[in-house]
Amino acid sequence: MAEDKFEPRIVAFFCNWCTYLAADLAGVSRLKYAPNLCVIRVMCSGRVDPQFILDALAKGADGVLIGGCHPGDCHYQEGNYKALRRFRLLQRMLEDLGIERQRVRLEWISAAEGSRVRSVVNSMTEDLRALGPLRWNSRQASPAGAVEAQ
Amino acid sequence: MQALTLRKMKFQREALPQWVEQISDIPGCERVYSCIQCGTCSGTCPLSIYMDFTPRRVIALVREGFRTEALTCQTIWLCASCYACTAHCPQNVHITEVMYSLKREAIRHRMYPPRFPIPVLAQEFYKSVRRRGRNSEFWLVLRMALRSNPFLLLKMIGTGWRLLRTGRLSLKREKIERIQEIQKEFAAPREAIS
Amino acid sequence: MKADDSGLAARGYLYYPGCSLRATGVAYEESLLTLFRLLGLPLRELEDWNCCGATSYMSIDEGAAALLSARVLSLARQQGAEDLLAPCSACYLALRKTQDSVHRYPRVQQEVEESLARAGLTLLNSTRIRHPLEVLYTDVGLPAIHTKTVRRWRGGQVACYYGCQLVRPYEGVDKAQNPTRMEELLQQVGVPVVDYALKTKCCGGSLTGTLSEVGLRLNYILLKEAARKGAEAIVTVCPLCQFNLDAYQRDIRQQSGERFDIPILYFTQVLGWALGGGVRELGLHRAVSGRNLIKRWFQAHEPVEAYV
Amino acid sequence: MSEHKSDIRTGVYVCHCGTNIASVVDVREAARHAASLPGVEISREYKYLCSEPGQALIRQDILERGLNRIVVAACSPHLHEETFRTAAAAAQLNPFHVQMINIREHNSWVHEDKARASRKAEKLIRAAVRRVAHHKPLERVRVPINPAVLVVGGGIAGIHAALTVANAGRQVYLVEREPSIGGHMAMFDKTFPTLDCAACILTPKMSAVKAHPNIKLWTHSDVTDVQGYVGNYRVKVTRWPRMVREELCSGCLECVAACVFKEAKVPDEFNFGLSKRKPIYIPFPQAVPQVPLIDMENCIQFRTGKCKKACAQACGDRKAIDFQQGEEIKEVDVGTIIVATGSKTFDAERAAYYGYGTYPNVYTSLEIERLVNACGPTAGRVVLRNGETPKSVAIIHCVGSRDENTNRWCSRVCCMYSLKLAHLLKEHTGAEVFNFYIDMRTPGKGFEEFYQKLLNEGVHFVRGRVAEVTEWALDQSEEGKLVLRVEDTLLGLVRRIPVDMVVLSVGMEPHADASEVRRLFNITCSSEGFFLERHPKLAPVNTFTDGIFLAGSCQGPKDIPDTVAQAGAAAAEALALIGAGYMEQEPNAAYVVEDHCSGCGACSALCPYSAITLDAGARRSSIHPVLCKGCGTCVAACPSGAIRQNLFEDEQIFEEITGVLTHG
Repeated sequence: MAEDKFEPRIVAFFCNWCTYLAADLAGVSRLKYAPNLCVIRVMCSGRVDPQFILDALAKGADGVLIGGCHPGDCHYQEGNYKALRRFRLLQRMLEDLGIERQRVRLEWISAAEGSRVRSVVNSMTEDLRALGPLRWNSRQASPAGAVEAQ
Repeated sequence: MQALTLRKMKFQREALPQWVEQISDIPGCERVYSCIQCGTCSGTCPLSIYMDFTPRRVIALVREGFRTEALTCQTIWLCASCYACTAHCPQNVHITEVMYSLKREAIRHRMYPPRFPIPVLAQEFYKSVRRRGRNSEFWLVLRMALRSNPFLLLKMIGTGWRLLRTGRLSLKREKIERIQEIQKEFAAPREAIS
Repeated sequence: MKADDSGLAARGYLYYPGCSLRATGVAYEESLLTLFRLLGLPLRELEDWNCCGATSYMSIDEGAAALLSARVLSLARQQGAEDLLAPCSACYLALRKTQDSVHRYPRVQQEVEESLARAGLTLLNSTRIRHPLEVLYTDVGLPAIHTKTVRRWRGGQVACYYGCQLVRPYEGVDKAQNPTRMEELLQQVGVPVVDYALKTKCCGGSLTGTLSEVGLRLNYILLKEAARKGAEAIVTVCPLCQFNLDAYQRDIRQQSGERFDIPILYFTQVLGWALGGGVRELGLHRAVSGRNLIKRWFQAHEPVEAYV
Repeated sequence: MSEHKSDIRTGVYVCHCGTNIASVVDVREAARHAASLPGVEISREYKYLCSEPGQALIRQDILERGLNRIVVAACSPHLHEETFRTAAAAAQLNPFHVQMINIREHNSWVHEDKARASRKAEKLIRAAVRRVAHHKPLERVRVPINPAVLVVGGGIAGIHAALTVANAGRQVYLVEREPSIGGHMAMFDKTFPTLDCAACILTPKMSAVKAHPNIKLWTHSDVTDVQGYVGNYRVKVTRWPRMVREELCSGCLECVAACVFKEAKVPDEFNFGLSKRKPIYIPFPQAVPQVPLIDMENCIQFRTGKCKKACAQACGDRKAIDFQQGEEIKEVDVGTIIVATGSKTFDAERAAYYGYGTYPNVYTSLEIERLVNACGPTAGRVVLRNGETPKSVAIIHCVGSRDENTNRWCSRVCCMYSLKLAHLLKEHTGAEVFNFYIDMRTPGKGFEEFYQKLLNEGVHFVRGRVAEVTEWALDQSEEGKLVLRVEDTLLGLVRRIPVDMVVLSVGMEPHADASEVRRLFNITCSSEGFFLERHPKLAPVNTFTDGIFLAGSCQGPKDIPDTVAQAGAAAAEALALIGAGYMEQEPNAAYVVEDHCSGCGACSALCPYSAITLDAGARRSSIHPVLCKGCGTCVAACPSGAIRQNLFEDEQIFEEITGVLTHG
């Protein structure tokens, strides 16, 4: 389908206990936000392997959003801290690869923060719209981490 | 006394829902839909006891889209912009801003009694500042009185004399040096009256 | 002492008088300049300032009001100020409001920027809007005021009256519900204050001129409650409040049948006098009401050693 | 392990959810699109898939068409994943061959652009179809349930829950922070709408708790640590020293009488300072346990060390008074926990315009409860601070409720307790009573009738939120009074009403330390700070942590009947688990593919449950399938990719990523 306006594609990894529920709450509260993101549910943000993020970018995502519980609130005590540590390492690597910071975001969104889902998704969509498409797959060869060929 | 035969029913065909949307789109008026009609605004307003519709009722008129009543009521002119209602409102309705927006619309459509001093004062103030960049109180009051009710001047003579005696009545017409900056700022066509 | 003198003096305050301080509120300007001089903090007047827009503008064209204030903000930044002192409550509110709506609403920001650009100005929105009350309380500090006091208060009890637009809707100068900073400052120089429940009630603003029956009644209530509480004078922070309460006491007598002759002072006059300012340089001779009492309270110069 | 691609026979089911989904997402097109995907045998759309006919449709397709994978595009898996898994199991399909995707909460309810919402639904379906092909048959693991129950909080909720569980023959540990159980209810005089005496219905239950052989009661104690998981919690309780040994005390209270303080001088917490107590005291006459405690801040012995210790002398040979008593830590194992920590009332000083804390005759509703109470500080005489009886009283509703500047929510109980107080104040004083309300909310059994009763008693009802209470008097009639300024919104007029006494009907809000308590039990809070239930309708007493249940106002404002009902429900949930003896766990545990493991041990440090053990000799890690809670942190961290996670295998997630990103 031809699109006049560039619509970024965002892949989201939401933890089952906080951010996924926050997105459910946004739904129950009928908050409207941009349909640019598709959520993949994981039990904990600690499960998000950097390979998932690289894979998504390689397969055409313009941005990746990771959502976890607030620090200290992890359902599994500290999985979100692990996610944060890994995310920081990944950020440095993405910088080296020339991928803009705003393309991969880690957000703490508790189950009560439905409206934060809306604001985060909308602001990220805006940011990516301003950045334009990533087209990482055509810009360079897939990184080693991206397993599957299209 | 009003005629015994005055009809006071409100018909739904008089309601203007689009108008409510326009009002709620004005900066500061967003929360007009959140009003729970608790009356805190009227209770805290020092002027509500003089109003034909209490502030709460004006918000109700706006919410229901009864534009004519909302724009022709005395309430909006009695509002002294003291912000007591806004600071106090449990639903964060910025009632003062709603009052401002109603005043602006009423002035734009000349929906106020002729020679009514409050809007006249606002207009004279507006003109003087556009012309000179500053406001000179003496000239402002003089023109307001001449345009609305010259008898006001008689009442003011005593006060005026006392002010003059204490050196507080300046007859100087203040003007800024780079008035062209103000005029250029206002150069683009604006929605408001000129 | 909270901050050291030299630092404050070096930083200085840019000062935005506003139209009222050049007319009916001239005593406010006189006492403010005197007080700050006595504190060693001379004020520098904003060059080529214009009207803030104020209440009347907002009821005609809110955008225009924002443009006027925006020019003031931009001039202030251009002239190198971090802080802009706005002693008039209406100016204070208008500037804060413009700053706030530019910040909050992108469409307002855009309009303001474009309009300023036509006049060759750029929007500089980072100036902090300050009121002298807040500056005295937080920058100068109560101990400094106390130490610099050279005169013992000879007058009676006063009621502190804040009016409306200084404390609402923007907090910053003091608490919206029950502000107390003026009382605290006055107590530092030995002025007894009464508990005044109406301290943030509105004086009616320009209604005294436009709809005088209503405006006068509001001021009558303010005067009466102050008197009931045993206050012999009312101390204000706003030129319009001072004007309404001071200039109309005869009209109020005609309306209510009750006689008032209560001095309506600026807090800068009271503090300035305690710090050694003269009657004329504080504009105390410009009062319309309570002139006899003012004479009694302020005339004799009595430096005190034992006081501090 | 995985089946050959050609063996995959997937059924895709797109739910309309009435019009909830179908009005935004083009469900027909979505189903048509699904049919074109590889491995999809059948694709259908249906009005309500969760209904019995909807489930039957899926079961029938599995049996008749030999489906071995199911994708359901409907609401949140938190709502109906279990429903569709059960349906699959009923048709002999492994329940974990079902994948659910959320096109309602995450799609039709949050998007307005129908075309784009429809395309998003298709992407999600594509992702699920790809993912589900990699699903494996899995078995649930059973966890045994320890039959002991911990109840936290000894208000009416905790008391009722504890008694219910104990009466079913199970061991209960009841922990209360205050020196006595009873909570807020113990402060009340009468209860609405029946006006029966609160003490008459509460105190027997309090004594029953103390006497029950199955209840271990620890007051003046805090839960300080919780470890473990459903069925197997290990809890530490810290018992703060009372300086009076509970096991030795007979409750004679001779010590209190003997205290060197001849007059009570310390403001009494239970009566909000309206009366005084001694440094050794019991909180109130009906306290359970009937054991006094010493307040170390005011006791002379603790302040100077030079008291003659009259209390200890009075105690005599019992030697219950122990100035050296230290805190004591108890450790217990329980299977389930009921959190009933209650709420607090709004701090009225935050609503400065009502003058609480400034004008002495402005009271909170709880203070009035004590004043009208026969065993309160005035023995039930309602008097002003100067001892006079008020001739007029104003009761202001919604103080700290329905207010964006303080608390946004309706506290649910204030309208009714204000009516009750209006009745009691009128009865006790004969005063003229005014109620100021925004909306009168009486939606309970017998509540509206009670309102009618009050209307007929001649109480004034003014619809309007009071703007201010001042002592600013306009004329003689207002001199010396508290004056309310309010718009009577039914008259459309502003009124000034002078009264002698003002009662602020304060709302309910979470305890200041609710957030710490929440972390202790690993449960969540809603945005207001009340504990969050798993589902507002279908799991109102469950939390997101298995085996931990909620009761009472810690979950949200509620009255006594609702609190007791919820406490009963929480007890029933706990007993249901205990009765079953085990709980089935989601089979999402991580496991180690031994051949790939290098034995580096990086994973074991990450596991918060110590579920990973490293066999240093064999250089292999292994994961305990029951201890593992399935977070997957170790999976993402394993440098050699040797750890995998059931239900969240790498390839399943990669397929999902591919699915949502493939142009279609």
